[in-house]
Amino acid sequence: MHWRRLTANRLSFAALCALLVVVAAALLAPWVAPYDPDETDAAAALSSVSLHHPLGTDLYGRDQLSRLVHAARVDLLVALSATAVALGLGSTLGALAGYRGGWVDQLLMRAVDAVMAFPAFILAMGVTAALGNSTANVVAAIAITHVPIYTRLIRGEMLKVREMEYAEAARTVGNRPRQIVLVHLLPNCMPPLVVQATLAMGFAILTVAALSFIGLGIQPPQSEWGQMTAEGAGYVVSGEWWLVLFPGLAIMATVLAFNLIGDTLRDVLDPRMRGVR
Amino acid sequence: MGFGGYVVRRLLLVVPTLIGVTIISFALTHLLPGNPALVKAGPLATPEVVQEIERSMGLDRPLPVQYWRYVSGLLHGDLGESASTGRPVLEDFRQRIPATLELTLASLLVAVGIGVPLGVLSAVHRDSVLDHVSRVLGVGGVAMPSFWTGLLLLYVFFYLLGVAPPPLGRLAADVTPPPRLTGLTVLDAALAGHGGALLSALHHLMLPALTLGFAVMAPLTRMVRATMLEILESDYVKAAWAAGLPRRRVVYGDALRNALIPVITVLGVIFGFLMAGNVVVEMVYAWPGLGHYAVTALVTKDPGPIQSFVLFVAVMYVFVNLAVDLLYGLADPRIRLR
Amino acid sequence: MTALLSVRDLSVQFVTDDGVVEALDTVSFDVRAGEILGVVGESGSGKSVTALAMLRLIRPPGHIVGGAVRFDGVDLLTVSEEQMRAVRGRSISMVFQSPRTALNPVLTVGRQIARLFALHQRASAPEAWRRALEMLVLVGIADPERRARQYAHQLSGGMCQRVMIAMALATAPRLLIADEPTTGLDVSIAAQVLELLRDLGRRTGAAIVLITHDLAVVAEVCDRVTVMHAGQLVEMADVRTLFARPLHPYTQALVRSIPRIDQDVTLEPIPGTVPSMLAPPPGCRYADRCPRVLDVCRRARPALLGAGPEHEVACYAVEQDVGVTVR
Amino acid sequence: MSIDRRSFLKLSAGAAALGTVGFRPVRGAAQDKRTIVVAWDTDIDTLDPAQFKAIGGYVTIANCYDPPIAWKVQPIKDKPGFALSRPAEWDGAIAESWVTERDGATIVLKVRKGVKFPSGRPVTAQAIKYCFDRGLQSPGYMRLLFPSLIGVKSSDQFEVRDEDTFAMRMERPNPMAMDIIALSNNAMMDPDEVKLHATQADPWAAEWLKRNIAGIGPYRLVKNEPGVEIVLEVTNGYWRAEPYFQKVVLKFVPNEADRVLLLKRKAIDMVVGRPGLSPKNVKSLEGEQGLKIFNVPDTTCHYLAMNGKRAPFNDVKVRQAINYAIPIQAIMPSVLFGYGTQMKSPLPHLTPGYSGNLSPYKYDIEKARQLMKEAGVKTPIPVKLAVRVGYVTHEQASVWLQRELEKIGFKVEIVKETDATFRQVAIKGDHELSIESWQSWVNDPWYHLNFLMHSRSKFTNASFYENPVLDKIIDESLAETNPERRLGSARVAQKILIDDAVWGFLWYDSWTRVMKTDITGIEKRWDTFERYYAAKRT
Repeated sequence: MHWRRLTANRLSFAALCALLVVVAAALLAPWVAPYDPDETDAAAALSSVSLHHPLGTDLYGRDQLSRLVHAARVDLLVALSATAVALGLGSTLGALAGYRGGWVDQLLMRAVDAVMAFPAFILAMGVTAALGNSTANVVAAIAITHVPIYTRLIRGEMLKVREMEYAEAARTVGNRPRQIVLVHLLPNCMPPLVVQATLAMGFAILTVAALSFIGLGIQPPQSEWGQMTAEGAGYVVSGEWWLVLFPGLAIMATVLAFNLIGDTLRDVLDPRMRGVR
Repeated sequence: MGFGGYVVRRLLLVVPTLIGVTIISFALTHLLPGNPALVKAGPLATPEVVQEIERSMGLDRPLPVQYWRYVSGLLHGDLGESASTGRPVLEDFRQRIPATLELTLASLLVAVGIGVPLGVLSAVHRDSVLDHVSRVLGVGGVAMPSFWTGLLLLYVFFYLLGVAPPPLGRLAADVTPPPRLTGLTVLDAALAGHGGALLSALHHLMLPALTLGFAVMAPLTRMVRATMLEILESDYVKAAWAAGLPRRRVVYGDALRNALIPVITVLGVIFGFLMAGNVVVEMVYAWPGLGHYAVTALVTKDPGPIQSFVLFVAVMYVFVNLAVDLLYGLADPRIRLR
Repeated sequence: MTALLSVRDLSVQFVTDDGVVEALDTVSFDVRAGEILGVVGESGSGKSVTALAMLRLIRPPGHIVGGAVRFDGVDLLTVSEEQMRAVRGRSISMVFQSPRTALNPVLTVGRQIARLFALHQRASAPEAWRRALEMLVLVGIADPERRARQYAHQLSGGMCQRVMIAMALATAPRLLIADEPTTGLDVSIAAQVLELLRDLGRRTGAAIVLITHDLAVVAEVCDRVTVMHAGQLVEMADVRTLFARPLHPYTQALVRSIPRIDQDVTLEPIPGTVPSMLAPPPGCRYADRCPRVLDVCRRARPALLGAGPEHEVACYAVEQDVGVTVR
Repeated sequence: MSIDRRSFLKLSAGAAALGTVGFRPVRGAAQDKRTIVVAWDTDIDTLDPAQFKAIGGYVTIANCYDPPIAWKVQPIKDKPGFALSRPAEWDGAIAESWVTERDGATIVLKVRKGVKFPSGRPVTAQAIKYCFDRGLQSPGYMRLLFPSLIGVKSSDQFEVRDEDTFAMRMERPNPMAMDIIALSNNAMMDPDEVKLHATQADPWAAEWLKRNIAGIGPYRLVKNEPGVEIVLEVTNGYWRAEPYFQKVVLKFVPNEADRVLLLKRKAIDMVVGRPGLSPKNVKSLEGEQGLKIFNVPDTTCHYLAMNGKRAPFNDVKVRQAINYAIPIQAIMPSVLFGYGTQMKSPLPHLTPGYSGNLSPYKYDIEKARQLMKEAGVKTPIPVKLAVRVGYVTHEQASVWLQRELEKIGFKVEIVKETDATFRQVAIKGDHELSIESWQSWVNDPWYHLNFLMHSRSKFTNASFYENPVLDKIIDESLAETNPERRLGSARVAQKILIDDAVWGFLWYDSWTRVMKTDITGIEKRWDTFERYYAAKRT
């Protein structure tokens, strides 16, 4: 029933298709891309959109379409792994805090407050600068800023669920704490988690783009949308509009898709909202 | 326990967070590769000179000692020195905070001025064209990297149409700045009655505030829409309507008043987005605020400004959230008169 | 005796993602001046929808798809919103089920009453405040000056309900609709509220439509009763007749399920649950649960026919054994 | 407070309108002609003449302090309104004239009559001595240059002969001496003014001089708001005629795209700084109506430093292979867009003694592979190529290099480092490959090679090249006064360095400034810092 609801709304259906296209492009990059993304060609440098190069070429004569497709892989990988790390770490911490309570809860919550005290991007900026901007560090930087969101979310759900009788009943039947958490509590926390993760994916891609703009993005030759947009932005003034337009659109479409799907998922999965439908 | 107790408790809670924040900001800059002493000494300095500077900066002492030196320095307003401007960081902050504050407030005004009505109207006219457009617009706003929107707006309004001013800071070159009272040029100009300066300040604020405001509008619009939807279904709205109050007064009076209260909470989150967006928007519009100052410090690995900027943002964020909680308490009688 | 308000073939539908919910199916009844009419049925039988429809408070995705609500000779379903506003809260007003959530949390109780006087009777602010305090006294709230300046969360459930009643009766309406006014309250407070309603009804001459699922409340307070099942009106009679000689199988089942102190009767729960009104089958919606179901019951909807003085019922089985007269 | 819908909409519409109202554009027309507005992306970090500093500091000093002697500039034939320094040509500044004794080992300066410091005190020989002493003793650049380059080790080599005669005694005659004296670091300060602010811990008032100017020059610093702008105004009572521009406004514009937009809209007169505009943007502004480009070759060398101390770069065959793999034919057009000259020798092509025909290297991937095979190095060789953040041309060149080096067996990772980190890692010798750049203020082959190729120059010999034969040639030639011998041995040194492939040859960039057509009188001196004294608006 959720599936139908998800596709019923025209907007979220379009978003779903957009996302599928991006994911497909990322997975099948080598076969979809017409050229080798790193193939330089001085003669074809900075040539505009043409049949030969549907999205034009950059300063080194590299085909933008191929780079865009390969970059999709990097961006999705970064977003996915950052969210996965944040989700994993955040949930375990949240579950621990929620379930254990007492000083463990207090300690974790104060740490979370401290990290949450920094606007996400500012912290990511600091961490990337400190650790250097290799791909792994960028993922770590984004993950760190997202951990608190999941920790609080899971802790909140955990406290709510723990109070419910059935958790009590499960405990009396003799299930071990970890077993209770996995079997009984986590499935219940699934809806908000999925919604939050989807929205976070979009946010992660934006953060990488912003980091690239201030020079802390992912290292060349790894092409990444944010970096391509940041570099392309400089060429708008000198007339090469295609260098910034297409990567910018790619970011916007993907982040838009993640946000819209996140929104619809929230409507679909969150019972409270369903009534209002 | 009353409202006073609530305030005191919230204040006490802030202390551990602030300590955590100083630890994180200290750790961050300590991890920075590159030796700040060398930056100070310059490329051709001999190793002895570098050591001498390291000792004077206390970089050779154990970490806890350095942390304590750093914190006690903070309490005395010693935020270290900036390598790029050669001035104490505190002086740079005092010069630049008003610029960032003015941009942040203007963007907040834009976000609230456009975001709230959009949220309300799309709730009232649920699933109408307006509802879908505002949703896509809001989500689109968040989805577009702000440097992209910034450059786009600049390219169109400044370069093509010539309607917007050149990205040269906060005032036109030929306008004498008003006497500096608050540091917020718009306010100072208004207070000093400088018509020309006020117009120029607003004109320069136009694009940056739009870019930043637009980027943070989505969470606000979505929150207002969700709350408004919920309230429109509530019993007291039905009761007010049943009691004969005109539909419009019910929606834009009773319902809206109640919907605006939770909006206050989202302002805390939005402040975070604004501080983050500041960095990028200031770069694009050459806005002499803290954002750009921090990025230059990051690029030149200058610990003083980075530590202070990250700390400043965190402290502001903590106090803004505190202010938001208190404001929320004041606005909602259910909390005020526990 | 002309009816104060007469509802004819009122039908309401809700358009949802999963299909059309037929919440009301051609409901007809009259409300006479000064009487207390009970509307009873299990939850989800459309009682509240009827109340809201009478005041035209149905909002999308709900729509009033048919019928008429005649008041003072005028069909309220066709008048303009302005005219409707002159009726709501002045001639017909409503009291809701959960008192605390039906009061605006950010306005003081006093102001919420006072503004009705300002709205409906152009009273000045001090005049409106004074009359609000009067109403608080009328509904039995002590120390009105202090209470008026307080907010809903500072009052008890019972007191909130009294404030609601004060608001409803502020402009001396001729009809008061009370949607489950006592459900949220504990027994002793509920009794006081019902007593207050009946007393104010008698004093102001206002007719009261009391919506409840509690037959005991109906027996004690109402003059006449209509029984609703799954959006259909199945039986209507004065209260004594209904309890003495219930004709419709559903009403009989309802009456049998009342715990009696004077007799030891075995309680029989009504089989099955209230059917979903999502694209319901034609005919009588009690068919699946009715012991006396006939083929015709499933095909067509039984009309509401007279089965005695002050007694109407919509049931083919009853038609056969009692020979009802067509009104 | 319940507001009905119409007023509510008005309120919100009002707020929105505030944001997008189309004010009458406040054009720059109101700017008066005698003010020049330029844009760059640097702040003043320090104004102490002796210290190393950012471009912002150097340019401000160059316009606010007069040195004893300045580089003479000659108008350029085919570029009306522009002027350029020629090797070994100087003008008098604070010193009216100069003579040499002991055939060049001593330089005597005659102080110009009637020149006064802003405080009104006259400029005397004692003042000149104080400034040179300060340069020699306070921590900074001159403390290194005086002893290592022209053999001035103690302050008593600076003599005050009388009120207005100052002499500098060197151990041996040195052709670089005059250029050293002309450096903007030797800014003439008012000693009494400086002593006012000296303290026990800071004898040379370094702290005060960081933010203040104590000398005499065509302009004085009236406003320094980091991140906003620097404003210079003309000094009254200057010993030369008043400059055309009464006011110089140096606007801080961090984003290069903005600087291009400002030029296109003529909102500013010129873009300056290092590099101010990347070649790509300069190219896109060619032929732009209302703008003109002043482009003249410069002596800044951009090269691929190969760390001779680390395998496999200690093998000359590998270094030669890399030189054959450099895609210079692609880099020149698509990175420099013609605003630069291909590098054919470690010496800049404008430096006396340059020989451009010694280098055999050109793009020949097969020869490169052949050399790599001869070197017998096991491939793939993982290597890091370090590049500095903000050096647009270096970042772009590194991508081209990466592509080609991977064809001859390297696995290249491009590492972007900030200035500070880059310099620190380089000095520690941890760079394998890095794109370096160097600008010799003194346009002399041996000044250049001493810093870049001599084994003792730990900090600036980026390839850690150690060749005792070359060291000896440099040491001998540093003080060589006979021009033929001096330039002859330069050819020998270049031959050694080219055959040893110490550098991966890239390019010498050119000094380019884009400005409005009505700006003229722009001069380019050896230190590349703009002096606005001679600039005019026609």
